[in-house]
Amino acid sequence: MSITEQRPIVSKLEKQEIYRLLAEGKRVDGRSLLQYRNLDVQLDYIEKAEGSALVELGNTKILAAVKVGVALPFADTPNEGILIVNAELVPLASPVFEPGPPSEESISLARYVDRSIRESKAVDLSSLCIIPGRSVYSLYIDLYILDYDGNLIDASVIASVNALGTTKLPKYSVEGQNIKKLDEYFKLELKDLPVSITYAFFGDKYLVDPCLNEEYASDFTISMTVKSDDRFCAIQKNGGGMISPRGFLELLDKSITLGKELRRVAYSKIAVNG
Amino acid sequence: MSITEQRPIVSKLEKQEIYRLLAEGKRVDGRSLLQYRNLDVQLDYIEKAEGSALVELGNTKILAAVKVGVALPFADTPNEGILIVNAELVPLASPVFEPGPPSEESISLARYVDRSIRESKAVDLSSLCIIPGRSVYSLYIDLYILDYDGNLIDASVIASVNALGTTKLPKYSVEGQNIKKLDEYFKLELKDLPVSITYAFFGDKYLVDPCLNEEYASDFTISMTVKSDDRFCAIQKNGGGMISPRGFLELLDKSITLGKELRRVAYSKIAVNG
Amino acid sequence: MSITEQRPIVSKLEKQEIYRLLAEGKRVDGRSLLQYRNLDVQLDYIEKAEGSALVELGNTKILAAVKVGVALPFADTPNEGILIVNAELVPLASPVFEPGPPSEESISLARYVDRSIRESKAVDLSSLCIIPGRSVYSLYIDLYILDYDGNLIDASVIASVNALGTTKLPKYSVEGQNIKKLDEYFKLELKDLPVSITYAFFGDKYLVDPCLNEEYASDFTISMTVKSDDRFCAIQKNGGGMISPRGFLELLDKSITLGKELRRVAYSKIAVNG
Amino acid sequence: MNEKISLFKENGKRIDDRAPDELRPIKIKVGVLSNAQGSAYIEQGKNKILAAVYGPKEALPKHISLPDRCILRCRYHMAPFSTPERKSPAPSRREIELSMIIRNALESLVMTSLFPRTVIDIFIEVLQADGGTRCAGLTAAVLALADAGIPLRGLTAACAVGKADGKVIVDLNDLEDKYGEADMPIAYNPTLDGITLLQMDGIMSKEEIEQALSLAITATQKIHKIQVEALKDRFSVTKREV
Amino acid sequence: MNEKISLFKENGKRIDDRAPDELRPIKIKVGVLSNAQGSAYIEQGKNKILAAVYGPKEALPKHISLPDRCILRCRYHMAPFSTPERKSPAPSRREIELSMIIRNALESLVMTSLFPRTVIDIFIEVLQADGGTRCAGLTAAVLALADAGIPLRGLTAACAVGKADGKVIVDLNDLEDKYGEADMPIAYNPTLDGITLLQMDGIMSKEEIEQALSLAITATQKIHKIQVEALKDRFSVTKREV
Amino acid sequence: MNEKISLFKENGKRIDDRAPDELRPIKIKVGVLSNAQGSAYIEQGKNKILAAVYGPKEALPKHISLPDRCILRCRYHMAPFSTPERKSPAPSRREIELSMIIRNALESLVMTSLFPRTVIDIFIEVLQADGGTRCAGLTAAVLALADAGIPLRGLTAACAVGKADGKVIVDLNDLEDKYGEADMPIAYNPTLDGITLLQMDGIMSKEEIEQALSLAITATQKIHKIQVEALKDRFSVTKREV
Repeated sequence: MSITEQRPIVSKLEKQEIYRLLAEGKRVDGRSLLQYRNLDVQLDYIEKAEGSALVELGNTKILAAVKVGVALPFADTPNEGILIVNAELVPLASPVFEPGPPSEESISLARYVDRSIRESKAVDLSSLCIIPGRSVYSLYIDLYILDYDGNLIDASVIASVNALGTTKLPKYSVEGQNIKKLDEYFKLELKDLPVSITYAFFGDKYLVDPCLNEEYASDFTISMTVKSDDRFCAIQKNGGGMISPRGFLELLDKSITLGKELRRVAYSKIAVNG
Repeated sequence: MSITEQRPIVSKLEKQEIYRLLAEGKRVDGRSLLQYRNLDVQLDYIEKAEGSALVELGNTKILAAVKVGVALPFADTPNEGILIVNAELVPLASPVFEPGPPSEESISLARYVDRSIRESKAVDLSSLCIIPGRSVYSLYIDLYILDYDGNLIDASVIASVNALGTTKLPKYSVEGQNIKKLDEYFKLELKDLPVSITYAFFGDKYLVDPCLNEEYASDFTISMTVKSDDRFCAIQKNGGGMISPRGFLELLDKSITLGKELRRVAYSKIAVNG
Repeated sequence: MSITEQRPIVSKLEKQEIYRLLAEGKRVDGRSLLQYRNLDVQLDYIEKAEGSALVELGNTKILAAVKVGVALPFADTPNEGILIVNAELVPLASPVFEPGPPSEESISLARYVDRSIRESKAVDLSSLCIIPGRSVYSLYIDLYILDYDGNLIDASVIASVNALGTTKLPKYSVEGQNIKKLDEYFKLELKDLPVSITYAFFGDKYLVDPCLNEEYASDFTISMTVKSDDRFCAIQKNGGGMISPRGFLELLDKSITLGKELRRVAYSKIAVNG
Repeated sequence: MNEKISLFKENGKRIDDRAPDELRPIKIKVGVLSNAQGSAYIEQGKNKILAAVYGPKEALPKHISLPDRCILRCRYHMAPFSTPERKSPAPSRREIELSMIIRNALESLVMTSLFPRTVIDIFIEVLQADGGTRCAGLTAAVLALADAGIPLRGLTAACAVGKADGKVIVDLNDLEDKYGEADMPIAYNPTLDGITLLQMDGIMSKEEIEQALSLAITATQKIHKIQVEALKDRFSVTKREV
Repeated sequence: MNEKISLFKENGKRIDDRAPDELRPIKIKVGVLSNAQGSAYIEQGKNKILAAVYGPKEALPKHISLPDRCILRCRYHMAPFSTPERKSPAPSRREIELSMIIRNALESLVMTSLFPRTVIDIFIEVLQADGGTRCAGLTAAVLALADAGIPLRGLTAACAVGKADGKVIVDLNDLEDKYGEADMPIAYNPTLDGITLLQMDGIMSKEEIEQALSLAITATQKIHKIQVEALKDRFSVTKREV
Repeated sequence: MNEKISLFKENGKRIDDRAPDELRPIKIKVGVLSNAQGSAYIEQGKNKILAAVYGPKEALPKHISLPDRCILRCRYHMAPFSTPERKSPAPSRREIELSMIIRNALESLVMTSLFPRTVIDIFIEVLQADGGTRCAGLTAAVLALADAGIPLRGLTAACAVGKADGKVIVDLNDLEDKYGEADMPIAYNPTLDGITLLQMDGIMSKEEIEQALSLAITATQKIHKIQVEALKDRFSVTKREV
């Protein structure tokens, strides 16, 4: 059962302040409406994982790591590698995260990131086949939210793509139906650099990259993932409220522009091929 | 832990009324004591399942569907197909059904239906073997309670048998130890048409096919499944209270008589062989 | 989440009495500080298990049974049998045990017993290989706590080792990569007879083999498992409080002495080889 | 996945003979269950979906309640036999996400402030799935709410739009969902001119999204009319019964 | 399953040398655990079963309590080592059903209205299983209740009857349960002439059921006597201890 | 397991070039998270571990609270990517045991009687594991408690000692843990001269345990100094910020 969430109360004063500033095109932390917070990316944070990145977007801090394995392919895609995204909202990150099985928030976050990567074809899954129908690479992307100050979606997409961009896969030699792990590695090629742009709405006003208080005070958010070719590969409205069709269409152009900019900043440390 | 159930309170007045009428051999909905409610059977309700039936017994509405698969047989029955019965008391059917893992009621219901089908040998499991010890058909009967107005057991047996009676199985060709699905189907043969007769007891009085209020007001129920040859293949007393040995024996003849009648009405739409 | 336990309140009077007696070197049940309760061992209590023992240590009653199976070995130990220890604190043993998944107490108990057996090499796992990398014996030791009056650890180690000492394994003949169960059995050889000695601490005083009230009244316990050659193979402090390094070292000699004695009493009914 | 399957015929029709902007046949019936306060049944193509509403009722345990409005609980669930392969009845990650997405779409529709400290339960059971189940389920759930007499801000209808074989299409069936290029489920409230549910996966350009959105609005307006008819039927039946 | 195994010897005796109407050896001891308010241990054939009772005690959380009587909680559980193959300790569907069936049989036995708002916990642990565990477990649970000093409407004893190789038999062992034609567990209270537990699976005609029921009543009356003896033993031991 | 791997080089150094009594490089930072009341990060060898503290706060539901002191809740958890093979995020039996063992070590450190009826939550997340994680995690958790301003009876530092290739060593790395003869994690509070956590597995003689304990006390005293420095750094940073 999905149940109406009980948001921590943002003090009336704080909320009023957010709205008052918004009316003037300003924000509590001094940013402009369409400005992202400071972004810091640290690659290969977990040396023992095949790929990893620690991303800080303001005070939001997310660690993404990629574990590579070998698995049986799914029956309907015998020639494709397996990609799984999992997100853990660990309780040390926030008083609202609780230990236990994945919450609907963490499931929805993981599934959005999964779609952003899978649909953008950032990873060419057909290049991850070792023996068709029998042995393929499996990439497990684990997102670990370490500090929570809003906009998990955009930060998670950035962390995941950076982690993939650092991923090295072991080579295998094939002998008949058996494979043997070699002591050589190859770099995973990224075919696209998707970025997600998240808007928080307050009545008919909106801003990007909401911090936690802005998220709590907002009516709803809309996230859009843009590919390198300016096409879209994932969109999701989260939370109640409604948006007019015209209001929605307006975001498409904005997202293309903001996406270009964010992509440049977010992926400056990883190379792209393909 | 099984825990004393908290039955929704049937108003004192309603309960008194049930007892008062019972003393006169009457019931709240005008039926006689040994009369079933109106029964409606709709076959092949779920076109995408291999077999299905929607059964309405008064306001009780149950959908049974059969999914056919191929599985490894159990180690101790290498030549037999697999039959599994599952019952879902979905929360849209009643305010007393809750989402979550199967309750003891749903488990007990599924197990009673399983016994009724398995012990009556309505399905010849040995005819469902493709390669002994390796590949057998698996029949998954899912019972979906959609509207709950008492007597789930009898309605579930009827729904399951009707669903089985409409079931078509894909043919497989065997090549050595491998099988290949063909584009041909064959009809599952039913070897018996078991029906369950459920009695609700009020002191030393009883009636059949209790509606929900009668069920709540009663001391306990007894269900008996009768085969086409008038022998019994499943019996179960549900709920507290006690019955005298003589009182119990009295039910056997009644069940044989009622069973004949119900079988005729319940299975008029499916053919029987064997 | 591990959470500060809510110990049943030992009445103030009882606690005072335990401390008062302790100051005089005495105990509530008349034992001396380093004296174990009466120990009774009954072998082969569960005829249908491959090995079993019922142990009573005062009012603490524990049944250990060994089930033998054949399994795939773990990938990193292809030539070794599998040993698994599980402990059930069944609710009939105590009002503080609840039905449900294993509690941290039962997990910690099972893991301590596992370490005591595994590290002492009482069972030579490499003798339990049938076909390397393919078929090995699996020994499942289930500990069933039937009555709970303190010191589960020592009683569980004694019950497990006795159960192993009675264990008979079916022989298998190997034909290529397949095995066939024969109607012959062989006795599991024990290579060591580990015993655990548990101390309960009250300030700087301590006693061995605490009964339940002593356990509840104590600050913490320390358990030490001693091998037949007087070396240690498992130690664990349980509960809050702290012990001085000197206080801890003092226990080592005591455990060696007490261990010899307890080993003699505890394992008098099973033979040892190797 | 995404192997080359042609989703359009030579005559420009889709595999089930529809035009790109053509809805599948829709059949809706309101008030189909006896225990639920409100209920509705929808068939859209081969989709068969039931929705039921219980409440408003006291929210228990109390700590889940809100002092100023009622809360919603929503479960979107697929029957084990609703899909080609039998589905475990335990909720999948997808079902958990869709339960949330549908609840979100209903939050602004229900006049929640009329019923403080209460809860409304919304159950959607997919009996047979044929693409677009979250949208058809939402369309039915809105009617179940109306049937339960819960005050709503208009009616919301939902429909997926998307892209297949390079063409923008409406109301994707199972195959178009699986083998097409994009799927964009949308819920739209014509009374308030508001989109309450919006997801997209697959690849679409800005222009394609604009075109798809326009198709979606037309489609949901059509479904909205069918919703109104179904409510009228329910109402007239009640009258007849009285 | 049901492969042809002969369950009768040439001399008309069953595979364990019993006559068709002969019980297995039964050993019962009451008051075997130190922590439980009441307890009993039963051996019937190779069955080894413990039962324990805690309560009546305050029912928590309060919403499970009843204002006019005490509620029962019952767990029938099999030890992992009780069966030929190791059984997972998590409760199986069978154990969940039997916990309910046994609780149902005890509901009318306990004078529940004496203890409103309380709960009585009944735990049955099957240490070794040899056919007929639900009946032997219930026989022991009744004694554990008596041992706990809980007022009962008489004693209930339970025993399975059934059919093997075409003959109606009493107190089925493991093999007769597995390879026989029918199994009918029955609990009977001779004081009240009432059947409190009754299940059947397998195939029996009306006449066979009549015959089996008659065997069951005789058998449970015998077990009832053993129950009474076991209670007396417990009582006299207590006296001796005093 | 325990196959012959040499853990010492010919020059008497360990495989990572340390002397038997030499700690791995340790880096500690206090106050690294923005939401937690207190937090700390530790690197010890390749271990990377975060600890965070929330509370004291009201203990809910009330029945878990204690009238005379605060209770502790502790979760030791390993990230799925922290180990060579991906680990399921569900807590393993090992993690459940270590959560308890670490909580036990903190019970006597926190002045719990100052905060009756409250709860303090302690979270330890192992981001990368390299042997000795429970000790390093505890070392960090103590600092997170101090960072949260919770009154403590001194600081506790923890370190494993053990035996490899017949030699007693300190601060075992992953390989020494896996292929060595014994592992003995110890937490020691030098202020109170008290051991608060002590486990051992593997085989050691009495003399070896004595020697190992002596190494552990020296090691934890060194770590204690690093803890104090880290707290000073945190304090001076705060001052600078003010």
